[in-house]
Amino acid sequence: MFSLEGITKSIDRWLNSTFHPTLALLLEFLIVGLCAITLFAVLGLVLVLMERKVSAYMQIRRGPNRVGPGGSLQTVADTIKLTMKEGLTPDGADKFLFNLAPFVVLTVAMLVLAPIAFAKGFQLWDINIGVLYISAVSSVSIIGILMAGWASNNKYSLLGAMRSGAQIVSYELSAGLSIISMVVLTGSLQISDIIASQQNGWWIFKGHIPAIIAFVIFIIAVTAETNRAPFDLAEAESELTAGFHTEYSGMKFALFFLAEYVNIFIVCAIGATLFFGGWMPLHIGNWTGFNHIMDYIPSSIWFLGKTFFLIFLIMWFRWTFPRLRIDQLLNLEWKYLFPISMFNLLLITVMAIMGWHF
Amino acid sequence: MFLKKYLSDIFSAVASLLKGMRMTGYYFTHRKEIITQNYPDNPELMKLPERFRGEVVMPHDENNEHACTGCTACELACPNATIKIITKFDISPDGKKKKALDTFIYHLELCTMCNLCVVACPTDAIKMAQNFEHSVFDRSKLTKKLNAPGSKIREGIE
Amino acid sequence: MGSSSLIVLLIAGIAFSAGGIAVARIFVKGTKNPQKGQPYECGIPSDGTPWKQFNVGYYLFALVFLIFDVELIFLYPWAVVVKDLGMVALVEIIVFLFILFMGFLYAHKKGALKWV
Amino acid sequence: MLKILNTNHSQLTTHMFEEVATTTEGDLVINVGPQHPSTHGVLHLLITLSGETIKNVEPHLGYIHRSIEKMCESLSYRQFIYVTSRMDYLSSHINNHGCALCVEKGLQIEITPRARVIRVLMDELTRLASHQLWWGAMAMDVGALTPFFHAFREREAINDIMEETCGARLTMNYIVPGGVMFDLHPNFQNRVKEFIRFFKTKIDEYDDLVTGNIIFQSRMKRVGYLSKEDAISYGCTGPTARASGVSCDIRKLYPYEVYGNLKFDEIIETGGDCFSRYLVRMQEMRQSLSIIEQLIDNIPDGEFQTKTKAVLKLPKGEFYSRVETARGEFGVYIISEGGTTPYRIKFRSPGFSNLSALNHMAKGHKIGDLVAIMGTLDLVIPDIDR
Amino acid sequence: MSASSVIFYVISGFILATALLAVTTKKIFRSAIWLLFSLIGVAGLYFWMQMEFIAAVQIIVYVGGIVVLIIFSIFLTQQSGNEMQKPSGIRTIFSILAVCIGFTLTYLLIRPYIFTPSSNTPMEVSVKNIGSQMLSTTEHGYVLPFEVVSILLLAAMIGCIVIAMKIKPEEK
Amino acid sequence: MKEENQTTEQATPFPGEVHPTAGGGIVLSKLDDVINWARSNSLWPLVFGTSCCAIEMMSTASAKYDWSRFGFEVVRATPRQADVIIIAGTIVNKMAPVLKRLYDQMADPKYVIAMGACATSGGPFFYNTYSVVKGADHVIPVDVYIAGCPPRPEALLHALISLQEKIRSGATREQIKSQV
Amino acid sequence: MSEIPLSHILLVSTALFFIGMYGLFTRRNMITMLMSVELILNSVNINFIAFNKYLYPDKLDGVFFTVFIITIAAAEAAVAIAIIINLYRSHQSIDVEDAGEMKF
Ligand code: SF4
Ligand code: SF4
Ligand code: SF4
Repeated sequence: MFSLEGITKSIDRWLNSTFHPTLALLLEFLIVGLCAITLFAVLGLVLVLMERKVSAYMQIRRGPNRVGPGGSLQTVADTIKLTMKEGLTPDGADKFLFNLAPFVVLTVAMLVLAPIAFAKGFQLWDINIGVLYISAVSSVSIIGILMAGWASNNKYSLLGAMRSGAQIVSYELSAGLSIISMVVLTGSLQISDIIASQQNGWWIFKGHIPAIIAFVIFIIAVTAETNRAPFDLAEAESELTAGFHTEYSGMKFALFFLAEYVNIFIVCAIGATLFFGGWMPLHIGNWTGFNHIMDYIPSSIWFLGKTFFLIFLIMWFRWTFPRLRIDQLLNLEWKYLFPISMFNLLLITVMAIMGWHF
Repeated sequence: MFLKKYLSDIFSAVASLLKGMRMTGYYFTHRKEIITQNYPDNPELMKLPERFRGEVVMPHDENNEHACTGCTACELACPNATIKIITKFDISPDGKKKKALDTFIYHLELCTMCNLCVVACPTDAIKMAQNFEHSVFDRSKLTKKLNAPGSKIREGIE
Repeated sequence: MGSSSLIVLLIAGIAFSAGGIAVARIFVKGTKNPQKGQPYECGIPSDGTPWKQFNVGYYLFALVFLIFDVELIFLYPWAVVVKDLGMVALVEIIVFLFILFMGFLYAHKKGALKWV
Repeated sequence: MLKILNTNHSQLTTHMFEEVATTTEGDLVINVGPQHPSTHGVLHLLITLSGETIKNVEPHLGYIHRSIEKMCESLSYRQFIYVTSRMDYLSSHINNHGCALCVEKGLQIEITPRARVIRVLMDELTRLASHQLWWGAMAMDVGALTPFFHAFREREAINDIMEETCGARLTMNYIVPGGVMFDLHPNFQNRVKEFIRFFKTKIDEYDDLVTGNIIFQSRMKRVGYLSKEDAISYGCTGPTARASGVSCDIRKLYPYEVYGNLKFDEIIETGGDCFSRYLVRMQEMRQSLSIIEQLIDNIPDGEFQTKTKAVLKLPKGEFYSRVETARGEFGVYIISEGGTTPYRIKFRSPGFSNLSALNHMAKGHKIGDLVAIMGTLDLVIPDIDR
Repeated sequence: MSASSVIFYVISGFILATALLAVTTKKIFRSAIWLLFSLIGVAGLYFWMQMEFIAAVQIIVYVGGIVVLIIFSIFLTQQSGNEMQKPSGIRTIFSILAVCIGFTLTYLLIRPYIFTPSSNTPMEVSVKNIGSQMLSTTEHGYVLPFEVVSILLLAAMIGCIVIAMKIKPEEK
Repeated sequence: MKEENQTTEQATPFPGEVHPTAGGGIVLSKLDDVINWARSNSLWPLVFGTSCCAIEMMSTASAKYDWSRFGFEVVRATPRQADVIIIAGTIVNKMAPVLKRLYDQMADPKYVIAMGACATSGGPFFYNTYSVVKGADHVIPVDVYIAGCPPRPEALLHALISLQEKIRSGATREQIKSQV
Repeated sequence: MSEIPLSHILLVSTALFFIGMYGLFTRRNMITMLMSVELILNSVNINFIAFNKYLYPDKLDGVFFTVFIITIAAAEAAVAIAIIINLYRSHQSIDVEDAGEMKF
């Protein structure tokens, strides 16, 4: 059976047997780095294409279909074009910070990849504070956005950056609270433990209604945190032209764009891990036969399937809803999401202590 | 009371959002609703109505004859001087001088397809054609001469 | 592969962005003109700089957020052990959250969470 | 009388002083437009912001001033009509209609019943198309992108019908003094009926997708309030005024063509906010549908054009006519010296007055609201600049 | 020198360099960004010491909270594009002197002291341990501070709101 | 009133003029092909509609014509990220500097399509008006002209396809004009 | 990490402390002074963690102290910024020299 774990193991073994240990380690690093970069690029390409196709079908049109078979090369063309486009820096900008901002945003997105379990045994670093690490590191990207907005020396950028600052900051709370309420159930922050705790069923099923509430709040909050519509105030087209990246062009803009999509992937991966069991196949209690059949589907497929389902959900939101206004957005968080998620946390705690979940 | 309103607010809000999502979800799953025409790919599907006004043409028959007398009625009718008619004097066989069309200059880049010239023409010498693929790289290519080289007026048209 | 993956990913991230930008730098020759470097503002010359004092309506949210953010970091260790400790932890956290919720209500009452 | 004038005047001046914004430290002056996705063309707004709150909006015009009024002075009475399609291009047909009415008034010609019905039918189709586009663009302004495409699907259906009969999709130039340019296409009746059937199902989808949406409603409600008095004093017309409770439908008040014999309602809402304006337009679509339904089976036979002279000459005098476009009252005022071209033409365009209320409405709101308000005003800038 | 110590020196250098930039840069926004990097560097140092929890807390609170708040307040109170006025020369000199003397003194104090690394079996710094000790009511438990912190936070929040909203009504 | 012919022949280069050549001779021609292919298939237009033609441009974006099939649907509101300006509508004297500025602010490579009679030559406003620019190419260099008032959405698609071909061939603006 | 002696870490934290002090001395702007204070607090945190790690690895008290210091730093920053903003509103300046009389 196809398994990523086996492949990594065999590569590791081969490297260690052929080379000097230090060299082998370095080579391993190199391979990991290259893989991460490739993953990034591929994710960007696939997600952008997916977004365009999804939007097209919802809008009763066809979407890209002329570049490559079925339009599959559309995003490749876009990427090459963006790379080959002049990346300008406005004269009045704070040049250093202006050019630093895309680095920050992209590097942060890259760092968050570390603890994500892509498949059984395929994880870069099973850090013991897993989800906390992710919510910590991803909060750095807001600084990149503020930096970009301020350094551009453009009023639209500044407004967009400020909006996105307030927004990301606020929604971190309810995202954090819904993560915590799942942690109450799992009893661990470590990604592998979280997945292992869903051996006999995913939390969204095991956790009754509170888990579903937590999931809804989570998905709303991460939509807001990734600056996606209906919370895309930071780049609200019809208000602020392009928001904080108004002045960015070419590759620098592409990096923002890419980071946005990778961030979506990451938050959806976290959602899939917390609520849908990551790479864990669909197991129901002790129906061993059924569970066995499910095990035949490779774990990476499970993981990607769940993640892409969540991504699709977020895209669905985007192509359906109007955008909120900034005060409504903050209202939603402070009046509804935050108190509800606090209350929900207590509910889940009681449930966990009483052992009312399956 | 407050709680009840709070909760019912949330439920009605979520319900309205789900309604919208059902709509887009319906279109997402029903490919037959797609109405895209695929313009350059299947030209046979593209039927333009016969009245569509794409450009002014001067029909010529198989003898390379047109019906324009050079009366300049169209030139006068045109609101933005798209048409310039240059006339000449033909010597008819019986020796009489007769005004005739020399060149019918048509500035496609100025034309607004308003149909006034066609209405004004007493002899129906010009009509609107359906061709719309007018993109060019050089704007001077849009200035056209409508009467074919060597063409002359059809017999019997006054 | 442990914590060294952080370093690898850090370098990969920087290399990726730097590589992309460098390619554009090297191969693409843009033209220069005096208007290109000016800020874009819908095609009208920008008047004044955005780098001046600016009324941020959101800073109160940020203040309140900071407090709750700190609260969150106490919740993480709590959440991990709550199942083992049982009722004690529940009581403790109810007290904790209750006190903070008071603050939240106060902020609400004072209108700090309203848009200014 | 004098007293009333005086008080009014003083009110006006204090009002005007209020309008003058005081820019203080911490305010940001931003240009929105002329090239901006939400200005629907080339409106230039100079916005003074305090944080995100709008302190003042100053519209700057002239970015699409094409001097159409001046141009009309050198065009003949037949020719000038077509230029007016380029003013409010979304209701180009109704514009042409207004001009033709004015010319016919001057010429004192009666047009045939068939032509009247055809004109009204086309007017209402245009109004539908215009409102559909407004609906899509409005939804796009507040951030929902899908409605735009759904609106254009229906609009394309209307465009196809138009194209079949008039020969063009947007700037039809179908009305000529004395009637219409061509007779109806034989397919016209069937296709319109089919369209009505199709659109009736779709307009309910509009409600599902946008009207009922909680986000949309909260973006619209209590935003951009315009009181009845203000609507009158700013000279607003059309859906903008009707949403504030002003009855101003020219079709009802000064019926032209066959509107007097038709059964339809003037939609009046009293909310005065963006959502009322939205609702007025949504209901107007249904009203237009009912007008079309009433007429489509009762198109009288006969000539579609009265014979007119080849060169039209209006007698010396002044002529005014008005029609109800999708945006409000459109007036045409012609001064003739008796020649073949007008001496002076003045258009009263609905957009101009509606735009003047923008500052009043937008003050104190957020940028996002400004976009929503402009969306519900349904501005067409060339109509304002001319 | 092993890779680990190289990393330590790199991180330390990064922290000190960015901290130095943070206190000397003329543009206040840049100064905040340098501070941010310095704080991230400290978080990196915690990672290096395998105190992942503390590192994450550092990032969440400092980077996600305090620096953002500082940036907001910069926008609110500064002409963020202007350069800050330079401190007077004498002041700079005296500050440098004072700082150098202070540093040397402390250095001299630290240097002779010999730290004996403990040989006790180390306790794993996992969140679980932290949590159970934090919530335990025994002698080494931190449940009292834990509850007191909530009161502190409450006080801070009320304080903030009272202070920050004080002038609001007059302004309008 | 015949000056429009002289100005089109005018050879003075515009300050922002670009030649869509990639690599500047460093890269191999094969790579050049790839780059031109990418550029041609990823033309992101700038939101620039001034009047009636803009409605037809919107129609082109709409479901029936759907320019996303070619990858044009990523309409950018800021010139920094756009590749092509579709001048949809009349350019009047007051708008001309704005158009120039927007064009100048675009990142290279950049292309221009003049849509409709107005942008091509002033169209209905060629005579009798005092305020209309007689063709956008008096302000910025134009690559493709579309006649029509307004052109059908298909006509705009046709123009975009022509522009794609032009970019793919890698020829400069002058070369294309002198060919054909 | 074992080959780095504890004194090196202490050195780093001392240096950080004095950099913060330098900022505190030279800056006249309240926000920058607040930033310097944050640096100082951080240097303290480093010490706590290092001591905990090197000298008392069987205990967690250093960790707790750090967490509480971070908490207090956050509360302090929030209050300080509220004060700064308030001060700015009344004085239009946040220079410490201008804020001599803090009588509220
Ligand atoms: S269609 Fe109109 S603009 Fe074109 S040539 Fe005829 S009259 Fe002139
Ligand atoms: S085309 Fe018709 S109107 Fe024009 S000159 Fe010829 S005959 Fe006369
Ligand atoms: S070409 Fe015609 S449709 Fe286009 S902008 Fe000009 S007048 Fe309007």
